[in-house]
Amino acid sequence: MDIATFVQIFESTLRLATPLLFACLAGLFSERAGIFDIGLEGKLLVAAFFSASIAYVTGSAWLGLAAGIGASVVFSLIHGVASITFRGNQLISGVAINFLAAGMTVVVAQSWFQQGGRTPPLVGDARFDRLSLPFANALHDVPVVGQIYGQILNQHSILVYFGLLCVPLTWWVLYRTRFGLRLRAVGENPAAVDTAGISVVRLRYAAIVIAGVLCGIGGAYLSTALAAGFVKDMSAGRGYIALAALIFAKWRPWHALGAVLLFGMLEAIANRWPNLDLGIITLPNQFMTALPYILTVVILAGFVGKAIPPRAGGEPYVKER
Amino acid sequence: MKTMPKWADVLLVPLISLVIAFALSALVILAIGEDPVRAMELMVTGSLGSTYGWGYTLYYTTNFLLTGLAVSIAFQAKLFNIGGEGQAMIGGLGVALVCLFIPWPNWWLAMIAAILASALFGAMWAAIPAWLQAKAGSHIVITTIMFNFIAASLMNYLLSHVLRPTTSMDPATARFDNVLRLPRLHDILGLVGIDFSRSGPANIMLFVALAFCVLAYVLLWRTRLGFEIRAFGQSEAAAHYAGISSFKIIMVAMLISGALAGTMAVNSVMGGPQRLVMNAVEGAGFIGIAVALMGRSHPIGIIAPALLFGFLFQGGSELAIETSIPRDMIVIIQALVIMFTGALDNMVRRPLELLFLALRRRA
Amino acid sequence: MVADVTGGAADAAPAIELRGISKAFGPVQANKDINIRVRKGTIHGIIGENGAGKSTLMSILYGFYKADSGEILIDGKPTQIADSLAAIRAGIGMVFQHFKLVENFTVLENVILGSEGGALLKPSKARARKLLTQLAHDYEMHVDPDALIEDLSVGHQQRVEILKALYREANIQILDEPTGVLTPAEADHLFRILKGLREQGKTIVLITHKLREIMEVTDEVSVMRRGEMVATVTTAETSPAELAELMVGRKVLLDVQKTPAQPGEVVMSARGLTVTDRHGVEKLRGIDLDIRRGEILGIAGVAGNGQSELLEVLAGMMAGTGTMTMLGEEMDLTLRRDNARTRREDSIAHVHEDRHRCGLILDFMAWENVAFGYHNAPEYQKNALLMDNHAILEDAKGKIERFDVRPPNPMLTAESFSGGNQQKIVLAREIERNPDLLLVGQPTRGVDIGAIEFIHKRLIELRDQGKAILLVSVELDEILSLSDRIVVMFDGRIMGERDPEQTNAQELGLLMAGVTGEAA
Amino acid sequence: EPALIYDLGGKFDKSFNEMAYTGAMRWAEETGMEFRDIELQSETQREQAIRRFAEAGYNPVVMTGFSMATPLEVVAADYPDTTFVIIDGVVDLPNVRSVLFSEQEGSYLVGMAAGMATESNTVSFVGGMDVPLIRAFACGYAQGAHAANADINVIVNYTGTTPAAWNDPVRGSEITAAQISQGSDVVFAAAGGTGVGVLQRAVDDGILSIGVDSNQNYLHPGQVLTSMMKRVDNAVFDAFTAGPEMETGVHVMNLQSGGVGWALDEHNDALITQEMRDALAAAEASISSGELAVHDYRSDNTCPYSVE
Ligand SMILES: Nc1ncnc2c1ncn2[C@@H]1O[C@H](COP(=O)(O)OP(=O)(O)OP(=O)(O)O)[C@@H](O)[C@H]1O
Ligand SMILES: Nc1ncnc2c1ncn2[C@@H]1O[C@H](COP(=O)(O)OP(=O)(O)OP(=O)(O)O)[C@@H](O)[C@H]1O
Ligand SMILES: [Mg+2]
Ligand SMILES: [Mg+2]
Repeated sequence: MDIATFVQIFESTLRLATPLLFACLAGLFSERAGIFDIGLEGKLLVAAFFSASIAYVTGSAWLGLAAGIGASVVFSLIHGVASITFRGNQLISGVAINFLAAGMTVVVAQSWFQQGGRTPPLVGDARFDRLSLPFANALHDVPVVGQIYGQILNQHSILVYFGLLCVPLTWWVLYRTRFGLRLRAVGENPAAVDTAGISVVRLRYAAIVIAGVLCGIGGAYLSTALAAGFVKDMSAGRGYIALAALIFAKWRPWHALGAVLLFGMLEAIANRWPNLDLGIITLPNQFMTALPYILTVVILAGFVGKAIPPRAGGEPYVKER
Repeated sequence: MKTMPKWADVLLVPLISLVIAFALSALVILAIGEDPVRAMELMVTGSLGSTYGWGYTLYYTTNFLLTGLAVSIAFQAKLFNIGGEGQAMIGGLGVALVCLFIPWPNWWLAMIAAILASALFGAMWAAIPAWLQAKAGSHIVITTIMFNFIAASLMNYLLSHVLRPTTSMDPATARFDNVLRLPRLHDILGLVGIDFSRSGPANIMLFVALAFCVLAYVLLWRTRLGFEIRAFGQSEAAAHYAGISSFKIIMVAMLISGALAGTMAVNSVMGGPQRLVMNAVEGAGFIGIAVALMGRSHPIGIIAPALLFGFLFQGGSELAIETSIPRDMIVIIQALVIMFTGALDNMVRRPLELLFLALRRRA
Repeated sequence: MVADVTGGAADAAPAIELRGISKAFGPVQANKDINIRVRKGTIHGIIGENGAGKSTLMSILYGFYKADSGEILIDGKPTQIADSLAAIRAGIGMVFQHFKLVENFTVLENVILGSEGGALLKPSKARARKLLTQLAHDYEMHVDPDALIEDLSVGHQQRVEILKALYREANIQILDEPTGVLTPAEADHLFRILKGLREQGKTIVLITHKLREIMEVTDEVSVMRRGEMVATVTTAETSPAELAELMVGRKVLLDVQKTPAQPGEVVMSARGLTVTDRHGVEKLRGIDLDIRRGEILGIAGVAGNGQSELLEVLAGMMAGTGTMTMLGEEMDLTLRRDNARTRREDSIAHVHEDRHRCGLILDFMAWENVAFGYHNAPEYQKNALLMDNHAILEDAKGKIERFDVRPPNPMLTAESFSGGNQQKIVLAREIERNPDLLLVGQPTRGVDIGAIEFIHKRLIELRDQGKAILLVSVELDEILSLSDRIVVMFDGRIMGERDPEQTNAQELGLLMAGVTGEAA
Repeated sequence: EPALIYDLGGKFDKSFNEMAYTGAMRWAEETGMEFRDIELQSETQREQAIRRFAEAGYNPVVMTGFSMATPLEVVAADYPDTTFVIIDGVVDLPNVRSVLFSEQEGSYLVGMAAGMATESNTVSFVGGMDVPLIRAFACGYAQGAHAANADINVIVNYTGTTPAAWNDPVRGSEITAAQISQGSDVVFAAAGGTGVGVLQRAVDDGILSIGVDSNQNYLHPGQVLTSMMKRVDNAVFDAFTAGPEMETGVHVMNLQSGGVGWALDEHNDALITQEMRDALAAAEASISSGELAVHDYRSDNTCPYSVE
C-alpha cells in the first residue's frame, strides 16, 4: 500500500469520524449527567434535515447549522420532558425519538420539497466549504509533516476542526470546572447534588441541551458539509455507532476521539476496499459495517476491561414514590 | 396502597395516551396541508373496508402479535428487548433454510418445521445479549441494538452472496415451492362458507399467533416458570431471596422472547412473499415495543394494540397511494404512541392519580 | 448567607420554628399538622418509631421535600425553603440517614460540591483543602481529603457528611439517626463533637429512636407518633419509660413471657464461615456457630458488622467459605449446587431483614406472596406443568387468618398492607412451613407494638415446638428478652457468647464495640 | 387509467425513477389524462403495491427495476386481465411486457468520451448495487474507454449489494474521493441517488463526472462531461400510450432504437471537443449498424476488459 492510499484513508477517516464524534460527545454529556440517550440517531437525522432545508432556502450554511442545532435541541428537550420532568423510561423515550425523527424528516421533506423525502442539492454558500490551513500548501510536499498537516488534516470543513477542538474542551469542562464536577456528580448520585443545594433538573436539562447542540452540529455536518443535501435516513445508524463508541470509550472524552476515529476508519476502509482481501480470508463489506458493533459487544462482554456506566444512568431521579 | 384502581391503570392511561398521540398526528397531517378527517376515512376504508384490506391488516397484525408478545415476555422479567428486529431477521433465515433445502410433502409439516427453526434461530440471536446481561451485567438494550445491526449486516451478506440464486439480481432467496404456500384466510374461512379476498396475505399464522398469546398467558400466570419470571421482573432482590436464579430467568425469558420474535418470520416470509427478501421484518420488531407498552405487557392485552397497529400499517399504505401523505406518517404515529404510552405515561397518570385521590378523599 | 442573629431581641426567637407542617406521600400521611420549636444553642432530640415521620419532617426543613402546607421560621423570621439551596442559605445543614455522597468522588470533591466558590475547580479545591484541614483539626475528625468515598468506612463517610455541613458554616445541624451505623464508642465521639458545637452556639437536631442517646445528649426532646407531634419535653424532666410510652401511645410491655429453653440436638453447625464482598472486604471472618433444637440464638451487634451477611450465607443467598452442616448434612457454601431454594428444601426458613426489598413482592397479591419461595412445593401444583392457584389461595386464606393479617383479604397486593401486617404475611409463610431452622432478621423493624407482641409470641411457640431459631436484631431489648443464648458480633467476628439471664445492655454494648471480655 | 410504481430510491432520484416519472408526465401532458403512481418504501411492499393497483383496476401497471420481477410473476398470474410492464426485468407471462435496455452500448459511448477527456490516463466508475445489470454498465464503459485510449486505467467500485446502495450519497462521495486519490479524473456514476454524491465530490475536487439514466448535465453545468441516457421515459411513454392492449413480450431498447445514448446540451457543450463528437458519432454509427459489438456482461457474466 502506498503513502497516497494511507493519506486518503486517514483523510476519509477524519471526515467520516466527525459526525460520530459530535454525536459521541453529545452522548457523553448526556450520559455523564445520568440521562441515557439512544436518541442520538434521531437527533442527527432531524438536524441533518433541518440544516439542509434551511440552508437550501436561505442559501446560508450557517443559518442551516443554526436550524439544525435548533431542531436537535427541541428533540433533546422532548427527551428531557419525558425523562427528567415526567421521569419516564429514558430508553423508551430514546426509541420514540428515533422513530419520530425518521418519520418526521420524510413527511416534512415531502411536504416542503416534493422530492420523495429529500432536499434539493445544496450549492455554493448553502454548503460548508473546505478550509485551507495556513502554510498547508507550502508544507504539502514535506515528508510526514506534509502528509499529516498538509494533506490529512488540511482541506476539511470548519466543522471538522471544531469537532476536534470539542474533545479537549469537553475534557476541560468535565474535569476542570464547577459545572463539570456537578455534571459528573448528578450522573453518579443525584441525591447528593440535590442536597448540596443544586437543582438536579436544571443540571440535567443543561446537559441534554449541550447534547442537543452537539448532535445538531453533527447532523448539520452530515447534510451540509459531508454531503450536499438531505436524503432519507441519511444518518444511517451513525447515532448508534456513536453510542457504541461511547461505551467503547467508557464515557471518557479522549477515548471517545480514539473510538470514533477507529470506527470512522473502519468505514473508510470499507469504502475503499468493499471486499478487504487479507490474503488468508476476504472480509466482505458487511463484516466491516458490523465491526463497530461486534467490537462494542466484545467490550461489553468484559474481555477488554469493564465498561462501567455512570451509576445513576438511566434512572429517573425520584424523591417521592 | 395504590392510588388508582387497576382498570384505570391498565385501560384508561393507555387510552388517553393514545388519544393524545392521535391528536398530535392529526396536527402533523394538518400542518403538511392535508385533511386529517379524510386521511382517517381513507385509512379505515383501506384497511377495514373490504376483505382485501382486512387480509393485509390481519397479516400485519399477526406480525405485531408475535413481536409484541416477544417484547412483553421479556418485559415481564424487566428486560427491555429491543432486539426483536434482529431476532426476527435471523428467524427468517431459519424459515428460508427449512423451506429451501428440505422437500416437504405438505404445508403443515413445513410450517411446523419453520416455526421450530425460526424460533430456534431467533432464540439463538437473543442468547448472546441475554448471556451478557446475566453474566457481565451489560445492558440488554445496548447489546440488542448492536445485535440488530449485526443481524442486518449478516442477512445482507447472506442474501446477496450466499442465498441469492445465481440467475437473480435481487438480494433475496428463490421462491419456495408452491406446496409450502400457507393457507390464507380465503382458504380457511372458505371452509365455513365466508367469502374472503384471496389477495390478502393473512394466513393460518394468525391463529398460531393467537394461540401463542394464550399459551404465553398460561405460562406467565399458571406455571412455576411464569411465577418466577414475574417475580424476578418485580424485584430481582426478592427473586434472589426466593432462590430464583437470575441467570436462568434472564436466559429463559430472553430465549422465549427471541423465539417468539423469530416465529414472526414464518408469517412474513412463508405467509407473505414466500421468499426471504431484505428487511423482511419491516420494523415489526420495534412496533412490538409499542404494542407491548400499550398492552401493559399482558399476552392478552396486546391483541388490541396489535390490531391497531395492523390497521395503521395497512391504512398507512393506502394513505400513501391515495394521497400525497407519505407512508412514513405511520412512523410518526408509531413514535408518538411509543412516546406517550411508554415514556410520557406519567404525564397522563399523575393528574389521573390526583383525580382519584381527590375522589377518594371526598368519598 | 447566614442570617445575622447577634441582635439581642432575636436571641429570644427559636432557631427553628415549624408551624402546621403537613406532608403526604400519595396515600401515606407522613406528617400531620406538626408544630415544633427548637431553641437556639441547644441539642434537640426527635424520637419516634420507624415510619413516624421524623426524617420526612427534617427533610422538609432542609428543603429536600416540599411540605403540602405549613410554615417555617428560622430565627423567628418566616423563611421560604423551596429547595436545599434555600436551607443552606438559611444556615441549615443536614446529615441524612442514608448518606448523600458521590461514591467515586474524593472527600474533597464531595465537600465542595455545591459550594465550590468559583467556576473553576483548581482554586476552589485549594481553598477547601485548607479549610478542611482546619476543621478536621478543630473537631478531631480526620479523613484523607483525597480518599475516594467508596474506600471509606461508614463511620468515616459520616464524618465527611458532617464536614460538608461544617464547611457550609451551618448554624443549624440536623443529624438523622447518625448512630445506627456507629459503635457505642464512635457514637460517644460524635456526641462530644455535638456538645462542642453547642458550646459554639450552634443548634443541633438529633433524630434517633434510641432512648439512651436522647437521655445522654439532648436538652429537649420531641416525640413523634404516626406522623404527628405528640409532645415536646425537657430531657432532664423526663424518663425513658415516659418517652417510650409517648412514642408508642401506650404502656410498653417489653418483657416477654417464656419458659426456660430445653435445647436438644444440634440442628445446624457452622465452622469458619467467611465472606468476602466484591471489593475484597471480609464481611465475615471465620464464624463458628452451633444451634440446637428448642432454642433461640440471638445475634447482637451494631448494624453492618456482618449479621446480614451471616443470615444470607446460611440462607443460601450469598456465597462463602467454611463449612455448614444442617441436620448432619453438608451444605454447599459456594452456591454452585445450593441456593436459597435448596436451603428451604433442607428445612431452613428465612425471614429477611428487609421485607420490602426481599421478603415480599410488593406488586404481587397476598396469596401469591404466601407461595413466594415455596412455589415449587408439591401441594401447590396441579400437575407437572401447571400450578394449582386455587390450592395456594386456600392455603393463604388459612395463614392470613391464623396470623391475624388485617385486612384479611388475600387478593390485595402486598404493598397495600401496613408494615406490621406485611411482616405477618412473611412470618406466616416461613413459620407455617415448620422449618427445623428459622433465620430471622429484624423481625419487628417498622412494626407497631401490637404486632411486635404477636410476632414474639409466635417465635417462642416455634421454639417450644423444638425448632431452632437464629435471631438477628439491632434492638438489644428484643435480643435480651427473646434469646436463650446471645452471641455478639463485631467486624465480622464473634466477640463472645453470653447468657441473657446473666448479662446486661452495658456488657453487650462493650462487646458490640469490639472490646472483648478479658480486656474489659 | 395507467399506474406507475417506482423502485426504491424514489421518484426524484435524479436518474432512473425520475426518467420514468418524466415519461409519464409527458404522456399526461400530451393526452390530458391522469395516472397513478407510488414510491416503494420497502422490499416487502413490492407485491402489495402491484396487487393494490391491479385490484383497483388500473391498467396498464408499469413498474421500474429488476427487483419487481419476482413479485410481478406472482401477481400477474392472479390478474390475467391486467397488462403489466416491467422495466429492466423479464417476466415470461402473456400479460407482461418486459423492457430491457442495451446499457452497455450507451456506456461504451460515454466510456469513449471519458477516455478522450482524461489527462491522467485513469478513469473510474461508481456502481450502485453490485448486480449484473450494473456490471454491464461498467463493462461497456471500460470497453469504450479502452477503445479511445488503449492503455487506460479503469477503476471500478460498487456502493453495496443491496438496494440501499442506490441511496447513499455520502458513501458515493467517499468512494469517489478514493478513486480520485488513485488518479482518476473522470468518474461515471451508475448508482441512482448515490450518484448525486459522486457528482458532488467530482465537482468539489475539480474532476469531470458522467451522469446516468437522465440527462444530469444540468446538475453541475460545465463540470459534468456528459450523461449516459437510458430512455426509461420513452419506455413508460410508449407503454402508457399503447394502453392495455399493448404488445407484450420482451422489448429491447438499444442505441439503434434510441433507447440509449449520450447527452449533449448547453451545459457540456464546451467540454465536448470536436474530436470527441466525431469519434462518438462514428462509434454510434458502427454500433447501430452492428459492425461494432459491445460486450454485454449479462451474456456470459464476464467482462473481457480489464478493470480494477
Ligand atoms: N420518599 C418517600 N416516598 C413515599 N413515602 C415515603 C417516603 N419517605 C417516607 N415515606 C413514608 O412516610 C412515612 C414516614 O417516613 P419517615 O422516613 O419520615 O419516617 P422515620 O420516622 O424517619 O422512620 P425511620 O425511623 O424508619 O427512619 C413512612 O410511612 C414512609 O414509608
Ligand atoms: N416508602 C414507601 N413508599 C410507598 N409506600 C409506602 C412506603 N412506606 C410505606 N408505604 C405504605 O404506607 C402505608 C403505611 O406504611 P407504614 O409502614 O408506615 O405503616 P404503619 O402505619 O407503620 O403500620 P404498622 O404499624 O403496621 O407498621 C402502607 O400502605 C405502606 O405500603
Ligand atoms: Mg428516618
Ligand atoms: Mg410502620
